[in-house]
Amino acid sequence: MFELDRSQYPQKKADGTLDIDLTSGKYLKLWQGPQHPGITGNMAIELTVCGDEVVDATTHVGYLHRGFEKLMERRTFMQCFPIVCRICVPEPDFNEYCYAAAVEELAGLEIPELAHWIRTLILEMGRVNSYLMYLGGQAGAFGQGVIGQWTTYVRDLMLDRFEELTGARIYHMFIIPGGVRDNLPDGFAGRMEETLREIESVLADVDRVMFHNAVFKKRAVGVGVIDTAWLDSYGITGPNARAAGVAKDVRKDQPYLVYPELDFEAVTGKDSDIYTRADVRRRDLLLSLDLIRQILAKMPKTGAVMTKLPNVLHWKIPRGETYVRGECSRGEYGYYLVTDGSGYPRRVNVRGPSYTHSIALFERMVINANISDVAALLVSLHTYPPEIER
Amino acid sequence: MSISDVLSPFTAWKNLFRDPVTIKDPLNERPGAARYRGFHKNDMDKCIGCGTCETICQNGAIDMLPVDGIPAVQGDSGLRPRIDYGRCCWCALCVDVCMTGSLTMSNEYKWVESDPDLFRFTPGVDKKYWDNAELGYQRHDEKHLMPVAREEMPELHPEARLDSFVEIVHGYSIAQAKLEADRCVSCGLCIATCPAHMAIPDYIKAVRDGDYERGVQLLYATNPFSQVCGRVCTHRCEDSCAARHEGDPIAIRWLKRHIIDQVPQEKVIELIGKPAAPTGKKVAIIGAGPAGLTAAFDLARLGHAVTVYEAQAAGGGMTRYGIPEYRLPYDALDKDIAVITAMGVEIKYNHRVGTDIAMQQLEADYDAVVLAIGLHQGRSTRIPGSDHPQVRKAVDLLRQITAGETIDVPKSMVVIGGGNVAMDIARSMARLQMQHYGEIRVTLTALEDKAHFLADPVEIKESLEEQINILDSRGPQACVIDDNGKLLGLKTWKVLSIFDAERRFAPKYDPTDEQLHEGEMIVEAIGQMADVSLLGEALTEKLEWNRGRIQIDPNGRTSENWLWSAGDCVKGPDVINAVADGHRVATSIHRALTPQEATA
Amino acid sequence: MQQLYDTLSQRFSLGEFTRQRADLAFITVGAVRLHALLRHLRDQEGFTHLVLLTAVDWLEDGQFQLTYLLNNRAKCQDLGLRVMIARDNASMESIHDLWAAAATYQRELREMFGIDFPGSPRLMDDFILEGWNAAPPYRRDFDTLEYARATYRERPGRETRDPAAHMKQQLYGDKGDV
Amino acid sequence: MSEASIQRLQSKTTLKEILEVATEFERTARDFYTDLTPKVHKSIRYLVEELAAEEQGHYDLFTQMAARDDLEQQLKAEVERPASDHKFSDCIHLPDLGEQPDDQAVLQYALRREHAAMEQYHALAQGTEAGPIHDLFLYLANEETKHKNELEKLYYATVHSGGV
Amino acid sequence: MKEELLKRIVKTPDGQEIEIDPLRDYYCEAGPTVQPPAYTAIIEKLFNWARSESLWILGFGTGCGAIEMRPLMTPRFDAYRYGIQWRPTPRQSNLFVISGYLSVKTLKRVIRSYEQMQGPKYVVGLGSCTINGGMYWDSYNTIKRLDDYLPVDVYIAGCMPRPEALLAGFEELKKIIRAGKAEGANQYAANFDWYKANQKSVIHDWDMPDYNW
Repeated sequence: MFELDRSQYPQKKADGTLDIDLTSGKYLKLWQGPQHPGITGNMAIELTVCGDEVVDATTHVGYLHRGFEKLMERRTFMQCFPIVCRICVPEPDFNEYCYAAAVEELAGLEIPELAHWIRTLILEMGRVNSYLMYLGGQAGAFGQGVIGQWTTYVRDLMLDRFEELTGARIYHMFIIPGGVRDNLPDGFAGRMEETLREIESVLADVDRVMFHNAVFKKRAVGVGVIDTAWLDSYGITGPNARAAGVAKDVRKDQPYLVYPELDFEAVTGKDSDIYTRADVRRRDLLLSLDLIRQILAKMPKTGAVMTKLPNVLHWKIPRGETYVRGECSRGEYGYYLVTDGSGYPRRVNVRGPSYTHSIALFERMVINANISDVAALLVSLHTYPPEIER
Repeated sequence: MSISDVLSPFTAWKNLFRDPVTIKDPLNERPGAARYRGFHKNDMDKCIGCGTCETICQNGAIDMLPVDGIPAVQGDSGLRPRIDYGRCCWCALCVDVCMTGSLTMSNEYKWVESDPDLFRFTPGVDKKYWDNAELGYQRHDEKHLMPVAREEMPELHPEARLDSFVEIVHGYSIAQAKLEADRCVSCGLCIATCPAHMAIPDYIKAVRDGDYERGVQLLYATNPFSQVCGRVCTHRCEDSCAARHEGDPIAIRWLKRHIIDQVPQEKVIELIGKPAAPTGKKVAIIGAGPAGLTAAFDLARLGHAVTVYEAQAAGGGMTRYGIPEYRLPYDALDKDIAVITAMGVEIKYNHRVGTDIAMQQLEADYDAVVLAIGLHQGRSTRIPGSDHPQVRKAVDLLRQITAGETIDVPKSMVVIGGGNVAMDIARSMARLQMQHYGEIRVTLTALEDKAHFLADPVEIKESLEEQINILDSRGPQACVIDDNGKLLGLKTWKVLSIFDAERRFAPKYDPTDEQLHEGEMIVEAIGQMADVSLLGEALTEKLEWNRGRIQIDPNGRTSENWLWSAGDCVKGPDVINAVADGHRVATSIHRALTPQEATA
Repeated sequence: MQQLYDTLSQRFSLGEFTRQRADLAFITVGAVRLHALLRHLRDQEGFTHLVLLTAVDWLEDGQFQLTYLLNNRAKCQDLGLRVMIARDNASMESIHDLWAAAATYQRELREMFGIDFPGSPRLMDDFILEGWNAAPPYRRDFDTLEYARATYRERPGRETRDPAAHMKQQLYGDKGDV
Repeated sequence: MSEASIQRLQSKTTLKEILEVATEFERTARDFYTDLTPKVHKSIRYLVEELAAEEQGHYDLFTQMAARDDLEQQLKAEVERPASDHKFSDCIHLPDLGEQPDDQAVLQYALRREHAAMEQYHALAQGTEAGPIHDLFLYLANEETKHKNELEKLYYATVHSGGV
Repeated sequence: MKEELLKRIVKTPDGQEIEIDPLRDYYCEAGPTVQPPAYTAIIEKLFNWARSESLWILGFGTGCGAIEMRPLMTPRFDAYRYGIQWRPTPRQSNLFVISGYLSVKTLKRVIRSYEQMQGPKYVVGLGSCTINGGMYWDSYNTIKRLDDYLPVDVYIAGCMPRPEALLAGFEELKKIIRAGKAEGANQYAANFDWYKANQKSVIHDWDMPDYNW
């Protein structure tokens, strides 16, 4: 249903520009964003369309660029801790984890076991939130506003759990180099269980109203197929890859934190279309709910949550470099950290999965799509602009 | 796709029968969670204005500013943090790093203004509606962003030091010193407390950086007695240390010693550099103690010809003749003095002014004279029997020990006094007893109760380790002598209270609680005074006096314009104070000796 | 990983080997044969996934370090290749023909570090920045605070005091200097 | 006040006579200190001078008091003898001041004197009915107490200065 | 300047060739003007009441704070009951919520969107970043003071402010509007040159007309 063959369409020249005459009257330039309801976050796509069919697309990013990687070079290792979470708004905790883990690795710090558990818990809670947002967005891209109303509500319940645990709703700033800031509050597991049940009940509704919905199926099945041959070329990871049948999940393959002690399998799909990707995420979300239960059941209840830190005001880390990754809701999230023996990072590079997904991959797969599917396609890749440009 | 896919979405209609999830009054119904990181609070009673919050704030959101009604005092800069909510990100690192725990966060989060300039406030000073909020972010107990415990100093074991005058404290290794220096937050509150205003945070940074040569330069910029002060300074700076509020203060004294331990003496002399070109002016200094020699060092560096007259056979004053070797080895002291003499200072030992050379002679021969004679005369309690020959004064005994004179070591003895000098003599005599008899029988009695001893707590701890029998709250009544004129011991009464209701010293005794502390010797270590007999009658009459001491102006100059006085004899006993005083008179003398146009 | 290094060093001249973790190592390689090495790693050694491509500015050495981080999806191993190139007129062979996604990384490096990758698609187009007219911002010699102060206005009314200096002024500043 | 003076005071029964003796005490004390001044080292002359001034002040008070006719009735009242406490100055033994007394000796003497005076005035205040005389003795007792406290502090600071 | 903004000859579908100058031909050149209040106070009061009860927010998530808009607009916080709703286009909006930091690139779009909104229009600044640069105070790519570039009616402290804080901010804005003090659009018109100069001092590739309504 979706043509992959571009031979009959305009070709790109070696320099990447399109070999067409825009003044021929046959083509139209169409911008979506940055101020546009059909765009995910503050970014823009510049479409060249022929009729209602896209012949070329360029992703424009940088609207959210704050220069984190530069700013971190003039902040001490501890001062970087509060700013990293701002790199990805909907799922900030991966930044905190990857940064902390990279610093701990290069500084040679061992963190207490309880902190490992709490970190894992937070990352899974964040994943739940991220997927809930995605589901609302994916349905919304097809005009199904009600799903977003439901998922935003239950996401807010999870934010309440975040707030009582970390002291903030959005930017938790809880996974600190050296551990986490505190243990769980009293009665947390019980309240979490209620929240999980509420989410499950909403997900059951979502399943009926979104996934078993003729309209959604019509629009999503067979649309936006990612060819498995692209996986490496475009650096595709996470649910986008797993929906293509590739059982790659960092949590399983290169386990970190306490994932080796949890019982789960990577969620995969077969058809690699919008529907499958949505379904993989829905099932991955259910997995996260299960993992949260496992964590709360298995984790130690007491113990230290922070290791002893040197004086952070003049904390120096010997020269070295490392890369720390984790499986976030959108794929592989990683921090490349280089230290030079001073009190400041020499270089931090943040590898967000949206970087490849929303630029190279999106520009490739949107070709031949209908204008009306563009928003859904973009949402189906589950990208967050701030992690692209940082 | 099936017919169920068409029908299934209609199940959403069941929500028609659900209660809405909407929060009725979101503005009032939703307080922040117990841990919520809301708006800041600051406990004015706890805050010491160290500015560590400002240092850690990665947003540059915090300014340290003076506040009406909060003056700068020792250990509190008087500044308070003002937070710019046009910068803050509510990360609470400022709360985590706060040295006193004064800064916290409430769980309030609503603040709306039309004027953006209003978002700057000083928590705890500018009244806000959340000041009394009970909930909000607190630092987790175990989470300090720096180590709170002091790096332990390796020391001679008590068993090993009972009969030995070997220095107790070994000094930090480089690794230990780095760890200890790492704890410093460089707030600089200590500088004001140090009488010499040494650049403490800077030299601690030099330890962190391993840059000991810079460290030595920093030390010598304000203090030529680093070996001495690195060992026996009263280190009141550590009482002002921000780290003491939630842990141990930084071991400032030990770090100073560590720096000077790392650099060989020749290097030290090289680092200080050569003195200025000779000015042709001559200065005489009476007394080669810390005050005199500091003044001598400064003046020599400025190019003046300095001669120091010292009655004893070696320099250092009370630091040599008062402080036992196990606290301050003589070779450490010699190193400090050698650096000073390397600057061209001439010290005439065994020259007692007033005996070997008259004051008038000095006045005639020199452009300026500094009187830095210290407090070398011991005070007596003057209780009955205190004139017995076996009732001795601590300073005299200590001087004899240093000079290597033979002392008739008593098998048992009693010390009167609760200060460091009392501890010094008790511990020195205990060592001699151990050497001579293999057992220690020293009793120390003091008016004060243990909590109010004037001695350093470490001294008390170590004395107890060294088997000194310390009896507190005992008021001496008489030295008991038998009919044959033999000293039996000291009779004391119990001190009931030491201060009156107005916290004034006014001890009350209980005469029914009387004890006799047996001792062949009694040593009085209650206080010292200056021996000003060297001045002669004429000069004594000429000089202005102020409540028992020679009157000096703020720069140490006496009423006679050729004579300055410095150190313990005018300021009371304290090494670092003496050093500070030495600098002060040196500056004053230099200004007096230098033609006005040159200083302008 | 050591084994891999030994195998590779038979075919390529390799520099320093750093084993960071059991599943992560870095190897310094020369710029000239990098492309061939990457192709070999991708096609023969199973390092099919380009995790990231970024640069580190070693200003004091006059060099940029390019880091190519590859992942072997089957063996779950990561290999970072460090390539040192001269900082002046920095230029490097493009690898967009090996990984299409590399073009995006190379656009970013061109914009943020000023490193040229001749032949890389849309290299000169604005990527993240727009209308940028100063030095490439990720270079170490670009001072972001200075630039921000010169370009944007801060809200006035801020001032601060150093505790030690304030105490000196309040408690002992003038004494001894009378 | 010496032991002899206290006995003199005890033997009197009317306030008027007591007041006369007290005036005499203050005068002799003042003279004692004034005579002492040139004998002591210059450095501690301030101490002796201050003590003399203190006594002079009290002497002046008594002299004024005795000159007032409105006190006649009260001055005829009888008084009791005071009890002793165990304050610091009890334990400072009276020294032989000798030819050139030092600061410690002067302080010890002064403390002893102030203490005795304080006790005496306290007792006198207790023994008199409310009125100007009562107030005077209270005032004096208070003065001597304050002075004694100051002297004790000074004594501690001077003699026990070697604490460090 | 981008190619499509340059003056050029284009061929119309019927084969005619015409010259176009996009920046002149596609936009109106007239600048903004100060709108006086209604002719009687009572009518102006009524207008202000109506305006305050229909705050229509432009759906442009310029920064972090946008993430709290969704909870606000969904059942739990349900801002609709306060007369507050999202609109997808500037033409239908009268409230611009600047949700935190603004990169220079976004500032350009923000100015365009703001100028396209119908007056009277209001601006709410969310969080530290709009007040004094926030945690990006030393970033080369974000503006530090929103009020240099747009007239701001209300600031809400926080990083980021919670939905409840936003609601409190909107309530405050309503009060200001009802009091007739929300004069941002007129302020913008009155000080147009000042705002324009500030905007152009940071937007280096100014490739749009000075006023984009």
